[in-house]
Amino acid sequence: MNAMNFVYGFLVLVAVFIFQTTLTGINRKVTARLQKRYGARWYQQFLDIFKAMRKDSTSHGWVFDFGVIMALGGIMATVIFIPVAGFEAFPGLDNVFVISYLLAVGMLGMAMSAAGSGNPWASIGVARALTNMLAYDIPLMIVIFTMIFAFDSASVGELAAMQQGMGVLGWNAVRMPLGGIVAVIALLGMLGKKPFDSFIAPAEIASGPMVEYGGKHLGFMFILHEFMTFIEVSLILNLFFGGGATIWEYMLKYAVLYTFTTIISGVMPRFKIDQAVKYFYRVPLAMAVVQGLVVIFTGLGVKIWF
Amino acid sequence: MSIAVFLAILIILAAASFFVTAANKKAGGFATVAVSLFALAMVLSMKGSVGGEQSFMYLGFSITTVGWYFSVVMLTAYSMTSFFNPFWMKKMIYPAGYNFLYLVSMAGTIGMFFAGDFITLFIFWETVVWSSAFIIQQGKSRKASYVYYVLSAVGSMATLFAIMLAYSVSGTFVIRDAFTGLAGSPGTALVVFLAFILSGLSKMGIFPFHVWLPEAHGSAPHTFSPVLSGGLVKMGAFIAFLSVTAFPAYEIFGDMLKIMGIPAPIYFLMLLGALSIIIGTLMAIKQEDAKRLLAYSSVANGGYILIGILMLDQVGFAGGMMHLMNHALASAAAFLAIAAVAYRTGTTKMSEMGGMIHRMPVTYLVYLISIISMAGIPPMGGFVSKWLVFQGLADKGLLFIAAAAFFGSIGSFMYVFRPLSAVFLGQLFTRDKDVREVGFFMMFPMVVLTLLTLAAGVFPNIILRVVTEIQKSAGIEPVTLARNTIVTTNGFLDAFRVFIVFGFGFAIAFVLFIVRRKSRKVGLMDTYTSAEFIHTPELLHYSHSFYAPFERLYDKAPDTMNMYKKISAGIAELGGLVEAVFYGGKPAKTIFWIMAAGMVFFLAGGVFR
Amino acid sequence: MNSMNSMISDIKAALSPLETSEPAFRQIAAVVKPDGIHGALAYLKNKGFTQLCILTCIDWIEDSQFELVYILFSWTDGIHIQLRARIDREKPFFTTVTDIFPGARYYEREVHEFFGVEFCGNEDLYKPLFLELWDDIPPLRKDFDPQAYSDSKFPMRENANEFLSMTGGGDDE
Amino acid sequence: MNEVKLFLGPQHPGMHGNYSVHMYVDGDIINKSRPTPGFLHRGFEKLMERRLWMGNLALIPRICVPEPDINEMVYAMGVEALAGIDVPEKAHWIRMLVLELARIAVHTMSLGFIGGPTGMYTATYWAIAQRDLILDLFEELSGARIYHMYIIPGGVRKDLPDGFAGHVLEKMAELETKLPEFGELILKHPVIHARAKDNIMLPAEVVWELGVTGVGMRSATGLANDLRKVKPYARYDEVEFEVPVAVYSDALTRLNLKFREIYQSISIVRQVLEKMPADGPVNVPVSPGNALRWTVPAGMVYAAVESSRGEYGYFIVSDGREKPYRIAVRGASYPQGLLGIEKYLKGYRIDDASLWMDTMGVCSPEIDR
Amino acid sequence: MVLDEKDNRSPWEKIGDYFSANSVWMKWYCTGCGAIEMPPTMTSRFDMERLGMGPMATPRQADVLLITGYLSTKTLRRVIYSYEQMNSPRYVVGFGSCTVNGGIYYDSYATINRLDMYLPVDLYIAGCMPRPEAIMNGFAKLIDMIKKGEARGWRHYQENYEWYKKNQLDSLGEVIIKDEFHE
Repeated sequence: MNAMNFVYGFLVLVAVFIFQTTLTGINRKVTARLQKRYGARWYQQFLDIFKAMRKDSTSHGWVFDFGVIMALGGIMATVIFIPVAGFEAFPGLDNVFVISYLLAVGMLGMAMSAAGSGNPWASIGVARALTNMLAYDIPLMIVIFTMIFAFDSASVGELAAMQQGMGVLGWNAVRMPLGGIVAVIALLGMLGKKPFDSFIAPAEIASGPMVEYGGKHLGFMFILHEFMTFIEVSLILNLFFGGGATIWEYMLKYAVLYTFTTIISGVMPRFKIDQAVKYFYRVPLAMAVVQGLVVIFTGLGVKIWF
Repeated sequence: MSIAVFLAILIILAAASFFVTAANKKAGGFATVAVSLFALAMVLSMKGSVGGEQSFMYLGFSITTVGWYFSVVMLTAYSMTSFFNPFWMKKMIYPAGYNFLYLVSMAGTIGMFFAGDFITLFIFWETVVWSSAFIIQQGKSRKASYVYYVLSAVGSMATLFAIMLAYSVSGTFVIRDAFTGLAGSPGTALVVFLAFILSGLSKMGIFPFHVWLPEAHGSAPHTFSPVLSGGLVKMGAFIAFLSVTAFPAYEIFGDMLKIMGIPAPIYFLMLLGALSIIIGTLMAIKQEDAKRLLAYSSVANGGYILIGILMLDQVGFAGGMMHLMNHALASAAAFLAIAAVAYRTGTTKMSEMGGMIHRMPVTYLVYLISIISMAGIPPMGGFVSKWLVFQGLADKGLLFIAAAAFFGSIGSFMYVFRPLSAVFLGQLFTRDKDVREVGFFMMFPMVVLTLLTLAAGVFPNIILRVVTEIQKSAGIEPVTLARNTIVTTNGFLDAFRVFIVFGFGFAIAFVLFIVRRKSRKVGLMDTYTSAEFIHTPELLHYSHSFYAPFERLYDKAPDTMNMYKKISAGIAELGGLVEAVFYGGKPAKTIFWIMAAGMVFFLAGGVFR
Repeated sequence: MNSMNSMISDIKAALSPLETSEPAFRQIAAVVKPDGIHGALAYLKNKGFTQLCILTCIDWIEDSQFELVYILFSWTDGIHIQLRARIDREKPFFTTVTDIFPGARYYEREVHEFFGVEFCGNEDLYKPLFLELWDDIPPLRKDFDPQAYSDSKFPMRENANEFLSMTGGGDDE
Repeated sequence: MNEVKLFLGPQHPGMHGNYSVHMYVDGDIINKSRPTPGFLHRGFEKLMERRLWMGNLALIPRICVPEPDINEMVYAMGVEALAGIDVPEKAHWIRMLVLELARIAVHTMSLGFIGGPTGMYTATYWAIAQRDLILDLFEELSGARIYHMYIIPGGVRKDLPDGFAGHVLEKMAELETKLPEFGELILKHPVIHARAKDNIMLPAEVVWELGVTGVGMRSATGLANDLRKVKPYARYDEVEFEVPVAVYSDALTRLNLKFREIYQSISIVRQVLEKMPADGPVNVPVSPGNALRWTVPAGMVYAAVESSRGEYGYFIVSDGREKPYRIAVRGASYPQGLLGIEKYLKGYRIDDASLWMDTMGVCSPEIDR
Repeated sequence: MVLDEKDNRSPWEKIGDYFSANSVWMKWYCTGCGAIEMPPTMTSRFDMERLGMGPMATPRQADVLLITGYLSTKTLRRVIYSYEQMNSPRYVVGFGSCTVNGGIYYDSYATINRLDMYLPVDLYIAGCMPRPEAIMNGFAKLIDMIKKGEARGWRHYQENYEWYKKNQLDSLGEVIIKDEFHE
């Protein structure tokens, strides 16, 4: 660990921000086309973020500020750990548990700050967000657990590298088809895309945790959202779709996967939070367990594979 | 100093503290601080004499690393909590008795951890149970004490049974010898194993013995709950440790049915651990009282510790042993924080307060860091130990247990966040407008525990080195430690670097935050209310039924306590029936009729033969 | 469906109204004494007039009377009935009909707010409904002049230039 | 505190219109709810007493914003009844045309607005755009998109423009091709079913207790209680249409009913265009002389029409002068919007509050006036 | 504010104004009947998002407060409260004649007559109600004004706070209703 690592880390952050924000802008256009309209400019998301950063803001006490900083800090640290097409700013720290739990720092920070605003809508939103997390994480973690057991590695980068070289057949989403489906459904939940976006439902709880954010706080939330999206999509991409051998392949696959979730979400209303939990614990959980048993006991897809 | 002398001194000091308290309550409280700190210092200094065997009269002691480790955990909880004692004396019914029992139970735990034979173990075990039962009784409800005592008694009886059974086979009370003597008779061994670990399970609050934890923790005096959760529960872990190491469970059950390479009895116990994780998590989510919530979280964390210890391997075992320490630190700190809030507001009901962060910021930070650790989020200690447990599970492919572990881990975000949001964040109630932060003397132990939690997360190898020694003494391969790194088969973890990168991210965010214009401060009530007006902060604080939609999914599920109640009601009913038959009306008449019936039966038998 | 004529004769027989008329297609108007309203409503409800369309009030200031109007509708017959009764304007007290038509509750609150008629038995009557911090006589009374109220409270725009000079919104080059 | 006080509105994305519901919530269950109307209170009933009979035409459409034409119709009907005049035959048919187009527009919009509470924004986008095409027809007819002031006492303002019938038929045909898409997207969507099915119930007893009319009544009681059938006005007795009914009123049923009513309205529009007399006057003066000096004979009359939400009525009192003496407005959503919220919103979850407001058809401007 | 004020913004402010101009979020508040033309403006036919505008749930997040028509006193209290919760720079757009001079409700006892007595209006959009085209046009104008730094109503409000407050209290009695249980 030397200064170069930090420089790389910083560059990763900048690059990820530009890439993901552009992609979000493009996805807003995709959604717009789905809704039969032109939609915003492709760089609209940048404008929104910078505008928010520019505005004055209101603060409800130090924890409101501190939570925001902690959230963005935790999320940015997580981004630095994500291996992108074999590149890691800090090699060897891409353990899947580290990533998924470091992600929770950001969520905790955001939850703390939102609840610190003293707004009941925000608290309800946080309660729903945490419940949502409990819903999607269990099936996903079971599949990831199976994968770690099968490939004897918990390193995201290594797991991604193992899938390369066989083309599509090497992808874990193909080797473990049920797991792949679970992962994509869980990705919808992770990203807070419909139908699993009840924690920000504007018509119910007036955008939930975001309710009191304005100005730079809101800007932070937007940046955080971009980074969080990157982490979550990257995690699924690396673990189930083979990451990317080159950066271009990675970006292309990433864009396709992310746009796919956007399109799905475009034609979905939202579940109530308990319906989301029920859904996750019925279909994807069963699929994940079946997948886990198949892999652990028969080795089909891992040991038995072409 | 020999253990016996040390314990004798402690008992004498405990008696002394009784009289000091009787003279001056506050001084008595400070006496417990002094004595427990002295005990901690003594035990810490004992590290060098590991390996010694001592005996005193019929008591046998052996100084082991594991005993030392457990003692340190226990005494940290005791000594740190004792800082609260002076301030709570006026709220106690029998302050002198409390201080006396507090120190006696402490001495008892030390004696138990260093016990060399079963007799010593059992005596000190009972000392702790009795003294703590009397302390719990000084809290909110008597019932808690009953429940605690009954379940402890179940454990004690089982232990006694196991000891006697082992003695009958192997003819010795020395722990290791008594157990190894069982190797020849697996049937007896299984019974001994299960009976012996039963006391550990009941103490740790593993399902289905978890019912006493919320009762006892929830209603024990606020100053004793941290000890209960941070310390006494870990006695169960000690028993579990003995059951799998001193009792070579893996070897004795080696011929039995194996599930994923784990002998069936142990797998069954692991399943119990997994169940307690799930039940503890689900129950913690729906508690309305902060202390009960933390108590259920102890149930869940007990599950992790049990699973870790039972794995008895390189990684998972280390995780379990380390989690014991981390949970003790975090849980004691969290209970202390709640106690501090209760000290100022007089309640632990979450829906009765809010916004304490604006009055007690240090307490808030203490609670925050302890829950981060409890939820297993980096960079705190709890993360490292849970990571180790997960790695161990992934190594073995224990899918269902892992699923429960994940559930407990994510679920813990939910329940630990709840007091954070309800007690510390949100609207500050009108009643609590003038509350102040607790004084330095109460803040000190909380801050120390917090720093230790942080240190355990950033430099986990300090604790893990001790754990490797324990692993070596237990005869298993120790977890591989590099300078800052923990290496497992599936990958490695450099907690320090994770911490540094986290700090790096935080620094960037912080810089980004302060370069932008300073934000306008507004009051808590100046918040989005759909543009309507409201002036009552109590009505704008969301804290009751926090996870209502989720809770509703399982509120019909059967409750273990109700099950016990039903059983006890059934037994009482049966007793009532017997009583009604024999003692209803005139007993003489009943006896006459029974005899008459017997005669008739006898005669009839004679006739029709 | 009962015919209009039979309905009118029924009403005449049962309610002994002061006056009946047929103001529009399939519509009957009946004026009763104030104390006859409850009986009439109960009777009509039994006859199939299950729906209270509206409860309102007219301020006959020249007669110093309020006229309460209950309009009922029968979905089976397709007939509207106006049931009207006059009460004293100086002592505007009446009894609630929420026991017969629970839906009247908010209509009564409204009439109280706009006319000052008090309906005994309606518990929420004194809570403001549409108006907030109202500081004048009930606004729908005929002697209330909204123009004067508006002029006294809400300033009018005097000329266009003032707006331009004040907010700078007018420079449109 | 076990309860938290939450506000649905006035400034809340879950509330269409300017209306507020104060909710006392435990967890996510509404324990107590209180409607707070009056944010849109403009004192219409007072203002109408101060305007001429003709001048009121500018005021009345603004009472109910989403569906203004019923106001014009009901006002015209009342004044005509008081004045005792007969409307020319063609005016009746044109009025029906306008009313049914308005019904289609408002039902389409309310189908689309289901996207708000449930998060199905695509439906909103599609449906609102579809409704806009009908507003184009209105614009062609009257020159205005929302407030047409087209139906006047004595008839309609002017005859249909040339080629209007063709445009209407075109738009109807297009709408018919689009409607199945909405059906797929909204009414058959499994997640919408999860949200709306067996939820937000409106039992028949409640209908009778509150006096709910319109779709709510028809969906709960199974009776074809539609004023167009029960007490036909204009020439509704001369066209053929069905009134969709149901006996189990959950949110989904009510949506379905609205959806089926759109088809019925399209069929009515077609019949109207077919049966409408080709020529003839479209209006007659209410009273002799300049429209600004109209007087209406003294009398009291209640006029009601079937709006998209139920019975919508005016009680008009004239003392024989140039201005009305008193006009009282019965908003169609008055029963469910006030007493309904107070008594029957409680027990539902905050997730459903917005959907409750939406599918019960609470329209704030007509409650507040 | 003076009409011919020189453009003395710093370059940073100009950049900031560029961002503000191109991303104007409106607050989701239907204050009056003009709100019925907002859905068409927002949705597929007129597609407001092309201008970078979109609805936002709460005042903290929003930039522009649309007063879509007449304001009853009851609503005006909420509007002022909610305007004060917004973060600067914030803009107010008045829709229709009702906000200019009361419109057809000039003699109503419940509605105010001119909005700019109570809140600093940056832009009025004429019409009763303004058509979506007019609204879009008005927004384009607003964007232009923000870009040029002319939409300074919020600053005017800060500077003349006493004057606005006095007007508000004169007409409304009290802005923040003390009686919270008036339901």
